[in-house]
Amino acid sequence: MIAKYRDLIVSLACRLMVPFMFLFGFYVTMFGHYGPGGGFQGGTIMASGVILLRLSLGRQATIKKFPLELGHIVGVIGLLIYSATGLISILAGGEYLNYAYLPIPGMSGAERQHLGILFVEIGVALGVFGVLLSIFDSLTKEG
Amino acid sequence: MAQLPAIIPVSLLLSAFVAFLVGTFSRSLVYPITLLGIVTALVTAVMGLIRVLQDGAQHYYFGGWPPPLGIEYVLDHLSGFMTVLVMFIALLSVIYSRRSFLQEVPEKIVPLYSLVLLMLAGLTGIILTGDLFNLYVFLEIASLAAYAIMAIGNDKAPVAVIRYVIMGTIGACFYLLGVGFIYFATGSLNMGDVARILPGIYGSRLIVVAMTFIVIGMALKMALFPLHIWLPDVYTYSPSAVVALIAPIMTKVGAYVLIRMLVSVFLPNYLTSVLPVTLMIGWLAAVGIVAMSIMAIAQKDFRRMLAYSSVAQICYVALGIGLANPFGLIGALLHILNHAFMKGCLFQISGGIRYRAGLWQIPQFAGLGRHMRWTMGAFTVAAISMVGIPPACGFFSKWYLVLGCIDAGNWVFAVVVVASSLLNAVYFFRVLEKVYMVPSNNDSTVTAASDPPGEMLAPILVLASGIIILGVINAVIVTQILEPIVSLAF
Amino acid sequence: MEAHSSLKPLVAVLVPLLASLLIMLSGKRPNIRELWTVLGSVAMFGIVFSMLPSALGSKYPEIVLFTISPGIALAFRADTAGIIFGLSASALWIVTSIFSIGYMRSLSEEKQTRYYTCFAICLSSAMGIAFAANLLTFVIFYEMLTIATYPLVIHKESPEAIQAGRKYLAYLLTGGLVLIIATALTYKYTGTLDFSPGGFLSGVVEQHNLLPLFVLFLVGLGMKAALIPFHSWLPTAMIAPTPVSALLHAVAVVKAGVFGFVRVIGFVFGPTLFHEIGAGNMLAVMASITIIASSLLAMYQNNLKRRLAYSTVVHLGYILLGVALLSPSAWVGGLVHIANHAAMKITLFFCAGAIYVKTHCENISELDGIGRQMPITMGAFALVSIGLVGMPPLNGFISKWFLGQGTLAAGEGIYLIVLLLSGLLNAGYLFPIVRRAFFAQSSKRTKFAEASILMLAPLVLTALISLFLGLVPDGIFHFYSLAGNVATSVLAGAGR
Amino acid sequence: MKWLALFIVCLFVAFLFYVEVDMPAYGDPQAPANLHVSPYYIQRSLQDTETPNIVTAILADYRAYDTLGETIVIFTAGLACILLLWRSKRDDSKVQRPHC
Amino acid sequence: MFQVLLDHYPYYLSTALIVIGVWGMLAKHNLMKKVIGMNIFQTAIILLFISSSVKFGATVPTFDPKLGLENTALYVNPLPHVLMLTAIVVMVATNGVAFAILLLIYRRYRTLDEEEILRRMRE
Repeated sequence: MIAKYRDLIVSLACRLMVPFMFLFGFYVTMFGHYGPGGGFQGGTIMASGVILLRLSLGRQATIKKFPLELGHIVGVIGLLIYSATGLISILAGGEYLNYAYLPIPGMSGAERQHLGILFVEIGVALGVFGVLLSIFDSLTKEG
Repeated sequence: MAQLPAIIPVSLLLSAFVAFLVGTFSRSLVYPITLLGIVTALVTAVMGLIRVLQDGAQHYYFGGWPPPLGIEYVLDHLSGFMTVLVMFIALLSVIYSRRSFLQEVPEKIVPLYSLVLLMLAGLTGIILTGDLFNLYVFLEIASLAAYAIMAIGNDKAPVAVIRYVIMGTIGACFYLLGVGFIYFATGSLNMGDVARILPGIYGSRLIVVAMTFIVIGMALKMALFPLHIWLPDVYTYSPSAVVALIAPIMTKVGAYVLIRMLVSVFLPNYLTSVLPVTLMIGWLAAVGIVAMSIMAIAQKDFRRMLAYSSVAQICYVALGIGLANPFGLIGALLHILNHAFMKGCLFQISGGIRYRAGLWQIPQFAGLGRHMRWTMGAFTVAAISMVGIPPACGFFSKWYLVLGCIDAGNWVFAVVVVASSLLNAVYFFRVLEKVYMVPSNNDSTVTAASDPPGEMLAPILVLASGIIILGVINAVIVTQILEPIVSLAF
Repeated sequence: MEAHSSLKPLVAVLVPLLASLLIMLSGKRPNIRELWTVLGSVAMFGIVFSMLPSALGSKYPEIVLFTISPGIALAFRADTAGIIFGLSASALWIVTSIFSIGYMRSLSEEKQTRYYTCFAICLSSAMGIAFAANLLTFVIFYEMLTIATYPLVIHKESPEAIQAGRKYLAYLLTGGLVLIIATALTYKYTGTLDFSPGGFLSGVVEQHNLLPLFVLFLVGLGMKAALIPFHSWLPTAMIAPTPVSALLHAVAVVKAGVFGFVRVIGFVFGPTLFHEIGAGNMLAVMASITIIASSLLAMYQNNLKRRLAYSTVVHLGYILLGVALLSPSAWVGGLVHIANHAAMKITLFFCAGAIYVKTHCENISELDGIGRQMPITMGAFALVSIGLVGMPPLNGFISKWFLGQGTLAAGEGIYLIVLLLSGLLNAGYLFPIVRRAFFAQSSKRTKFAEASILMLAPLVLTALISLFLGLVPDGIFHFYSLAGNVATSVLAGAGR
Repeated sequence: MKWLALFIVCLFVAFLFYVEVDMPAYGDPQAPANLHVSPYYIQRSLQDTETPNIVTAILADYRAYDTLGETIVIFTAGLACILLLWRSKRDDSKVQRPHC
Repeated sequence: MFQVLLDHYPYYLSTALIVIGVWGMLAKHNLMKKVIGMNIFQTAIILLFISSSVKFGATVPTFDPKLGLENTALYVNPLPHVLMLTAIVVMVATNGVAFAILLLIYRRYRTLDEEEILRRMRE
């Protein structure tokens, strides 16, 4: 069990940092189209935010905000988003993950591809965030 | 219908996610969802195979990007055959596994079954993909899931599995290196594309080394002698149901990748001319068959004996590949099929014995034949097939292998194939004597034992009857499915 | 020879299988179980016998099932040679099943269901061997026979029985595997495996490949045919219950090996080729060595069944000698001897079984004066041993007469001497038993009667059959003309 | 064991040095890997997917299935950790029943 | 010869790393060190791939209006980066599983030394 780190500065600084880390992670995810970045990087950064909280405030304090099951659920949801994007394009008559078939009115094929990439990146971000969190939680449970 | 190749792994993946998501709320729903996913995949695979038999190979472009841009799935005779085989064995093993999981690890079935589904998805992905790197990714999915579900079990299992992890990772990395070299040399990752480019640059050292690395990596994954050292411990200490699921199919997929590389990436004439790698595989296999059969004779633990014998049987497959001639390849493929049935049956039987009597050691089996009639009848069938007595299917793969050896004019291999079945006879008839002849010394565990519940017995019997049926209809399989593959290669 | 499609050969193979199934299912109720056995044997005999006329008219019932390997089908053809083997085996199965009912009941053995089941499976595979139309089918049933006999050999389940079983498996599995290699080699050379009179190897294969091929066949089949030096499993396997020794180790199993030689020499190699590669002399020499050596060995056996086993080896040697000599009359003699020896030797084993049941004596030294207690049994024994020595009026004389003619026709007089000498040796190891039984003074005064009718009737019947075949060689079963057909169809053109 | 390891490592070194002589020179724009498929990606990805970042375009569109696979890999790892490490309700002694 | 070395030095560096990793995996007795060796091995492979994508005088594979798209020699080869992103994640996942198993072992044997554990297993 990770105990609370008995130092006001550390805990405060971490608390202050975490929202910005989340923001930055979200930014990195979204910016993936235009520069270095993408789902993995973003998801990892967000996960590291929660992990930082867990390390600094101790598990008990954070478990209410971020329960242990949160990791799995979010991870699975991310993966479902990803595979659903593929399935939708199957249902729309294209191949798996063929974003050109995403049923979005008033868009050219390329734009749909663009959007599909966005969905996928979000799915990846959520998935990586959740799964990394749950890996950390599992590894830090004491046996 | 055109979506068939994609649906097979995707249905498994989705059912894995759903099973996990639902399982966190109600545990009882996990098993039905798992079964549903596997049945869907099996039905799809069968439909795909029929489609292939009717009108040739199917190509599926993910995201609609034609190769070499995108990732391609190839559903041809080889992959269709392997998919159906893997999914069929998986279905039986999963039906079998429920009771034994409920007995051994009842509180873990939610992640357990999701991992089983993920592993199957990985295996089908490996089999279906036509892209070298995609194969690596799915190889890792299958391997990671396998590590995980094997590491539960008694307290020796993790130690055995960590060695498996290390060996397996080395194997995967070797494969990745090989793919890398191929990529540096050709600039493409698509198997068909690479096969088109390669003949121009066969001279390049990159290709030679790439193939060597891929072969070594796959040899590690399929536990080819002498790289098998991780296997016996793992098969001995893991939960019986998990072994019954993994043993028949996991190593076979490694062999499949080897065959796939042989027939659709490096063309066999190259293998035989530039680099005698197949010959090396063949000799390793020949030594391995004898050595591992002798090791199996030396074992007292039933599962350990089976583990060593499966190493020996994998060596049969490798021998068939190493012969690099049509009959040899037919023998190898047929033996992949037959051995999946035989070993599935045998490991399920060992699990059944453990479930009812809690016995592992062969000397303790005395008199089980009276109390577990059906199970032991199935064991007799499987054992006779392992020895290679007609009409059981084991005889026919041996028959083709011998034909292959003679075609290659390689008498040592022929003698090895034949002599090893005598060794099989030694260690299986030893068990049979124990089970049937030696009168039970009336210890309560044996006399109390009875046939396992129908849920576990049914798969055993299905596999046992399958052994005979395969033996009878083997010519159909050979002419309909295997010969097109061989004609693809030679 | 023309073949017409017919289900009969297949049925002949399936009937015993069906019987074995029924036996297994009715394991709880002995009477029904043994009823199935008898019914199965009678039915099978009926079918095989019904194929006799068409075989005599050399119109062979044939059936081709699905292919089991590219270019090779699972096919059965009841040609004359097959009929000889199948007829003798199936006819003797009836008497044996009756005998074994008596034997098993009076000894109240364990695991009788397994016994009868495996027995039926053995007969089914014997039929498969007899009627196999190509080499692969032959091999398949050959292997099945090996495995199906194993439970019978270890029936007693005593340690030495299990040892005997191991020895049996070691020899016969090795033989079967060598046979598989030989078959595969033949397939590679010719691309076909269908038996055809006069052989299909000639002209296709280079000469220098043929002798090694034959040596493989020799090992593969010699193991089952108990050819010296591959014979030592047979005496050991005598630990099995007497009916098993009677039918399987005098008729079905070992004769399957010999019959394999007939197939390979006559229908795969073809006599001409066989003689050219010099395999004929090789086999003949090995056969004569077998004859002489095992006759001598037989003399030193004190255990009755072991002595009979060695005598079996001797007579298998006769058959092989006749087959190896490649002259028509030698073939006739050899083929006829398959049936004749079966009839005679089964009688002797029945006698041994009857004696064992009543007295639990296995050794010849304990048989003093037993002839006075069991006159009918020992009478049959005496009569048949005359036949085995090769004296008229029993059928042993017939086959030996043709063999002798064959040796001369083949211009190999030396083998005639072998035959005559072995006749004396036969007398040397069989007559002492009779003498002890009738004339020696019994040490123990215990009185015991004949065995039960279930055992007495079969052995008397078989003894009479041997006598009948001696007086009317071409009697009911037409073995003589069948053998003649085979000899002419095989040796046509191979003028020797 | 050490010596075997040493031997294997030496073998490895030999292999890699043997091969790397034939590798395309470092930073060579004319290397085959730079000529066969990647030019298409570089030139077409913008108009195919309206995504300036070519890596992202390949990652999430051309080879999206790989990315799905890799997400599943890490999901598998998470499941594995849960399976192996989460405390079971009942005590372990019953889980490891006597064997052999 | 020297020219060859000069042309390929990054490959030789990654080779050295690979060898270190393999040595760690094969020769070390501590399971943790084996896992670390595994990491080094995978990282080295990743470096090998990435270094193969380099083109002298090229920039990151992101469309730059100033450079245009005609001359592909101006952007480094993007494909290895993609592959290696995947490979990195695979590596992380493998580590996760390996650590989980190591934890299990440590809980049961209170050590990670292979010899020691194998000795305990035999008892």
